Amino acid sequence: MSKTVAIIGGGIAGLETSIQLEKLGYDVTLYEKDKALGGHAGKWDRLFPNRRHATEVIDSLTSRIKDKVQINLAATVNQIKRENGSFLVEANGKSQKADAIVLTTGFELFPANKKEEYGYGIFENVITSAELESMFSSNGKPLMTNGNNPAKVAFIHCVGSRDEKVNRPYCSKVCCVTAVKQAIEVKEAIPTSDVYCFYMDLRMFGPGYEDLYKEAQVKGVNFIRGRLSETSEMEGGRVLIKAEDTLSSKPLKMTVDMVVLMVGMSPLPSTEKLLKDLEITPNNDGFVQVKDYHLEPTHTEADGVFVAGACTGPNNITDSVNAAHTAALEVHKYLTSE
Amino acid sequence: MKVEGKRKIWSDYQKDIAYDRFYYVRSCIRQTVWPGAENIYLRILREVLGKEVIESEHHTTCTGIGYHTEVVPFETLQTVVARNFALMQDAGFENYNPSCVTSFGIYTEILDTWHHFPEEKQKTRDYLKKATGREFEEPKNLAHTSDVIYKFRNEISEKSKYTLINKVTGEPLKVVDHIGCHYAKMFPAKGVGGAEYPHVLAGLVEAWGGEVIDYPERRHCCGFGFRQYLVQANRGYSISASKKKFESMESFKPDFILTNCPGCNFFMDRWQYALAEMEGKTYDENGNGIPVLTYEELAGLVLGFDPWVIGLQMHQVDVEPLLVKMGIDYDPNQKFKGINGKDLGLPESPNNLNFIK
Amino acid sequence: MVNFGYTTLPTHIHDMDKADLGLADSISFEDSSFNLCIACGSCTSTCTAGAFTNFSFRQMCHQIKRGENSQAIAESEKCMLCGKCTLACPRNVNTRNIIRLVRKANQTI
Amino acid sequence: MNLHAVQIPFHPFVLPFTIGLIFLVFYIVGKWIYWVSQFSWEDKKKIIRGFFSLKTPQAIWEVFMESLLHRKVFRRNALLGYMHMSLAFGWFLLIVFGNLETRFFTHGRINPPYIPIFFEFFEHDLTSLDYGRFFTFTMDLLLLFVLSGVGLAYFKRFRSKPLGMKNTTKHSTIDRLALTALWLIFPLRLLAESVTAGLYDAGGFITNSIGTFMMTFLPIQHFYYPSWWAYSIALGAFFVFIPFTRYMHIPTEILLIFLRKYGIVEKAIHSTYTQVELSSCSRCGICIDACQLGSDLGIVSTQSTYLIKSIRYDQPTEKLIDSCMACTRCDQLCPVGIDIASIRANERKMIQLFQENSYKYINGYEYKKAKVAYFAGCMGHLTPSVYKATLALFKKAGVDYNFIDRDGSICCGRPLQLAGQEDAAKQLIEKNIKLIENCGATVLVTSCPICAKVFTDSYKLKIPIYHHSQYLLMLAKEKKLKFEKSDLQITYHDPCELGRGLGVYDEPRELLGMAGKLIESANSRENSLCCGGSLGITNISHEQRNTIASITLSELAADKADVVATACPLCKKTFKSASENVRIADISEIMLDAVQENANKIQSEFVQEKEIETIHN
Repeated sequence: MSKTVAIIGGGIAGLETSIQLEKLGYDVTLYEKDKALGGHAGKWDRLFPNRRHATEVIDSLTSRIKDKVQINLAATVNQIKRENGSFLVEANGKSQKADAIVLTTGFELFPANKKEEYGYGIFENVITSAELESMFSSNGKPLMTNGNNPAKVAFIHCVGSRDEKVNRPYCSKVCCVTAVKQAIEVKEAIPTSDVYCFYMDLRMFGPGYEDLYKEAQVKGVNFIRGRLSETSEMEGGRVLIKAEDTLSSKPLKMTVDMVVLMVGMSPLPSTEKLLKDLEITPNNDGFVQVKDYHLEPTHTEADGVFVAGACTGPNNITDSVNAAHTAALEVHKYLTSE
Repeated sequence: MKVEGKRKIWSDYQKDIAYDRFYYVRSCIRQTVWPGAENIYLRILREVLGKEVIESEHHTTCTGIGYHTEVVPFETLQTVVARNFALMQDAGFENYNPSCVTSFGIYTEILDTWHHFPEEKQKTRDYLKKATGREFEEPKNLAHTSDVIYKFRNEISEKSKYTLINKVTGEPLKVVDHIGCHYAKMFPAKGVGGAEYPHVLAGLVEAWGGEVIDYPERRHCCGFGFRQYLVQANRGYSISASKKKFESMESFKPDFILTNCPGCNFFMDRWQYALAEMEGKTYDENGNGIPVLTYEELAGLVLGFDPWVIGLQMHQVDVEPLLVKMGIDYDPNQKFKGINGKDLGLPESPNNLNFIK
Repeated sequence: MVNFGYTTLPTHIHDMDKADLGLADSISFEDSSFNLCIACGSCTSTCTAGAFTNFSFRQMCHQIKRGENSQAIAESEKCMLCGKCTLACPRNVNTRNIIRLVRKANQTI
Repeated sequence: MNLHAVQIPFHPFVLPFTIGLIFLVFYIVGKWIYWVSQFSWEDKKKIIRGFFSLKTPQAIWEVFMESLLHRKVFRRNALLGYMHMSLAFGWFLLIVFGNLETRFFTHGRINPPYIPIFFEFFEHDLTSLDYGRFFTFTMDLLLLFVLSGVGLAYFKRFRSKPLGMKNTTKHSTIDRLALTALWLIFPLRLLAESVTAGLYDAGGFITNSIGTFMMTFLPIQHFYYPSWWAYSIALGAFFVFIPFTRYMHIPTEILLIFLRKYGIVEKAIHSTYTQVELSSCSRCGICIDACQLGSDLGIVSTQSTYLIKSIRYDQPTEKLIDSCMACTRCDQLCPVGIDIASIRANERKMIQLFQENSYKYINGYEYKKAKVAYFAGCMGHLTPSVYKATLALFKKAGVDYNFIDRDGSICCGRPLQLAGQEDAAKQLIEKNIKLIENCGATVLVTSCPICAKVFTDSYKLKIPIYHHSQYLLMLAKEKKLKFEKSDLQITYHDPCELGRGLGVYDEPRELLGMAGKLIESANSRENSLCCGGSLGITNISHEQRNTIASITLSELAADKADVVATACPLCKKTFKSASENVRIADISEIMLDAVQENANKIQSEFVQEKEIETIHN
């Protein structure tokens, strides 16, 4: 009888782990709390650094899933219990047995309204990077609430990252390059627009990222080194923003038509409950603590529970796919050594 | 300091320097300010080393200063340089030996241009032909006069009368070197030891018993900078650059500064006087200033030539303290006498810089 | 002294060998949050005084860290102690306390 | 002893007591005369006028209620109150009854003070006299009463919690010596009287039985003189200690009560009144428990009692002066009624850190013209949801308002005041008065209690000043705003500056009552806790502020309220930084959600938060 692996979360990491475990001959039960697979990436329009459509990646992943994977959509896992060396996973009132667990629960976008002085949820044209993506998906360009094209757009980096005031002291790592990508896209969609990025440091750590940054500079995106301190709403829903231009040591204010908050990655609250069930303590930032950061990055403290993707901390898609491969292999080793 | 590291770099930058038959080309500044130095160079080559060296009374400036101050166009520059090459050819020599670092830079730059853009060379041929009816060939070897001294440093050492050892303390003299910017910064491969750790002067000091001091602003410009100096209002930039160098070397208490560029030698020397007069500050302990020597002058001293024949009385910062340290026998009364014994008269005495009559 | 018609230029360099870092040391001893700045400028941009003058808390701290104490102390006087910057700082620098420490340094000078 | 003898009896053992008493009386009378003479002419007039008015009997009543019965301490904790009362009132009664007894038995003769105190020594057997049994019984009962207090005091040294105190004051050596003397007085009296009663088979129900019992196994005849000597020495020593210890509060508090009744208050700098207050502090330590720095952060050496002690005897350290959030909770709880906040504020003024012309750069700036002027203040600009909700309500009520500092304001000066920077604050206040007067408003409304406090206390504006909670309530009462009550459970957090600072407790509650069900937390109104964001303190870290905020929040939300309402932008920001799970909203946001005919609904942040949460779950 083949063994069963439960994968919690149908984002990039969950899909990739499913594919790999299925290839290794396991029965896979995939739980996804949303009505569709793909996670956050599925809701994204285009991906950095090469700006391919996110659907390409998601479609490629879903098409490779075969029938040995049982996909449960709109299925929120409420509880995981240990029973005689295996697990009982309870979702939507139904319990299913699993021999190993892979947590691929992902993250939540930082709730931008916690940064009250930025005016998200209060001022009309203050949006998040995720909302900008859906604007690109539906309109191909950003639109102000009054239906006009924004003539001036400001991207605010590090919203919910590197900020102890909202208990997010860590760097979310992907927002810098996302902002640069989106800035280019705004510039391309509305060539007459002025685009500004307010950054503290630009952390372009991956292949092609620095090129993207340079491309943005070439296309006329302006970069201002300073963190947004406060916003006010002006006539016509425009937004007055204030920052220090730290390179010239002067306060700077600017009225823009649209403010895009580059929300960081936050630990998902519902993951916390599962961690409690499995007796795994979260790390300092609230993400899943892996067993050994360098050598066992997909193990957890709990036997038989593996982890991949952004539930371990801010990740990009490549990181998630790599972790998913590793996790699948580790699950295989675990299940065959018994 | 990892000397092995420097030696590695020095070995990477070894240039080809001719052995004999030099076509000597004068420097505008050196022949005006340090005529004794030129004279002693020729005497060392001819009398001490037995080399054949000639010069032509028809050669002109390379127009480098005019070129760098954007007065002389590049085409003119090339043509003037080509004429000087033609003169050497007329004399039947192949080893071009300029005394000026600016000129050395100009020649190097033009030869490199011609190498990459042969059409420029062709153009220059046409211009020269049209203007003077002359033809020219590129020199077989281009070496600065300091390169030549460097090449024969060990021969000079063998024939030397004095060494760079303090006769009183027995310690090696501490020497700071200053290489002209245009010697190797533009074309590092054309300088002995490259641009970052040039060996052309350090090699002389080592060979003659002194100790080279690696001070932080060693690579910094002397402050000449053509345009900065030529306009009076801009001279603040020039003197500030020298000041930065003096401040940087001060704590090492150097016995003298050694230069290979006539302009640098001039500014390192004269700005010490100007700073002393403007700000009341000298960069040695006794108010004498730090003596500044060119490589020819130093070679002359080591070989036992009379300091006044070398022309050291032309220096603003008096060299007598150095002569004492080296144990050189000299006659103070001869300082301001001409070659024929005629009294040249005393220069005006500065207010703040010690002056030895 | 002789006037030749030109002067040497003032040095425009942080000479950290000669810089007086006593104030920086004493402030970071009294309140270690002084060291946590990441130079984002939130404080300056939200600053009530900064709207009227060139006062910059970030720059003031930086000046102290480079030993430019007299400039920093002169700047600090413009602060109204309103505390907005404390709320804006992502690194929880105890800004009001630092201003007080700088002002106190002024008293002892 | 012949009670009718003209000659007054004497024994040398009374000397320590008598000398101590004479010293003390001279000292206190001298000190009181000195203090009164030092008052300003203004205050002296108040004292003279007050003396011949109803205020004097009122003061006497207060002395009785507070100094003897310790009513305020009783309110805090019954056992603690009983301890203080039994000591003070019991001792007082012992003295009164002792004197009555002596006068009675000496037929009205005026006796030196030592006679009533040591009456049992001079007259061994009272029981045989008329009413003797009554007096001995009463005196024994009173002694028992006092001893029960002493017993509690012993107990409190080891375990203070049952007496309602988590922390007790750390006393100096001389205070400990005085305390020892005090603790010995009554047990020694019991011993002396019991020995006497045993030897002569006299005394009341306690002294007699203890004396008789001791006789069965002890040679108590040898204890007779030593016990009376010891009792006298303990008394004398205690009296001599009084001027140099915290026990000076016993006489000084009486003076303080009178002075306060006559209308004397703290000035802008330390005054003679301060001297009286300093000496009135009994170092009971109630302020230590009131202080959140102690209870939340474990900083238990900088509370008001220590500051007062330090000012009285030497120079307080900077740390002592600075370590206070200026929440004034201790002020409210001080049983002696010392104006601690003013004393600390004056102490902070000693170092002026800013120059005369620090803010000369504020020039030519203007606020917007307005009828009803709305002022957000510095902090208010960091909470746009608050001003947006407030202004939306104004709009609905048809108020002709303008947001006068929309483009930025200068600071109100209160933060500088709190830091003791009075001179600098004055500069800002003067500038701000002009700016506000120039906008021509008839009403000034602010949503920042910090601004409201200084506007009210120091601005002397000719127009009424309201906190937005007060103004919104007025609008509701004028029927310009109508709210729909829901079953939202709300706890209200009193901001320090609005509650204890301005006495505004009812209006926010009345207003919130129109929107939902109000739950009071354990510490509310005068006792409400500080959020931890206080501008009154600079020497605690953000982490420490978070700790305070979390504890305060957990208390506020303990009753399972749906939302914690606050009325101060700083409180709101502080709470939000400390907790992600508790919903925090300004009063204006809650009211906006509850407003009727909310057709053009401007979503407040509070609603947003709910929605976002639903999406994420």
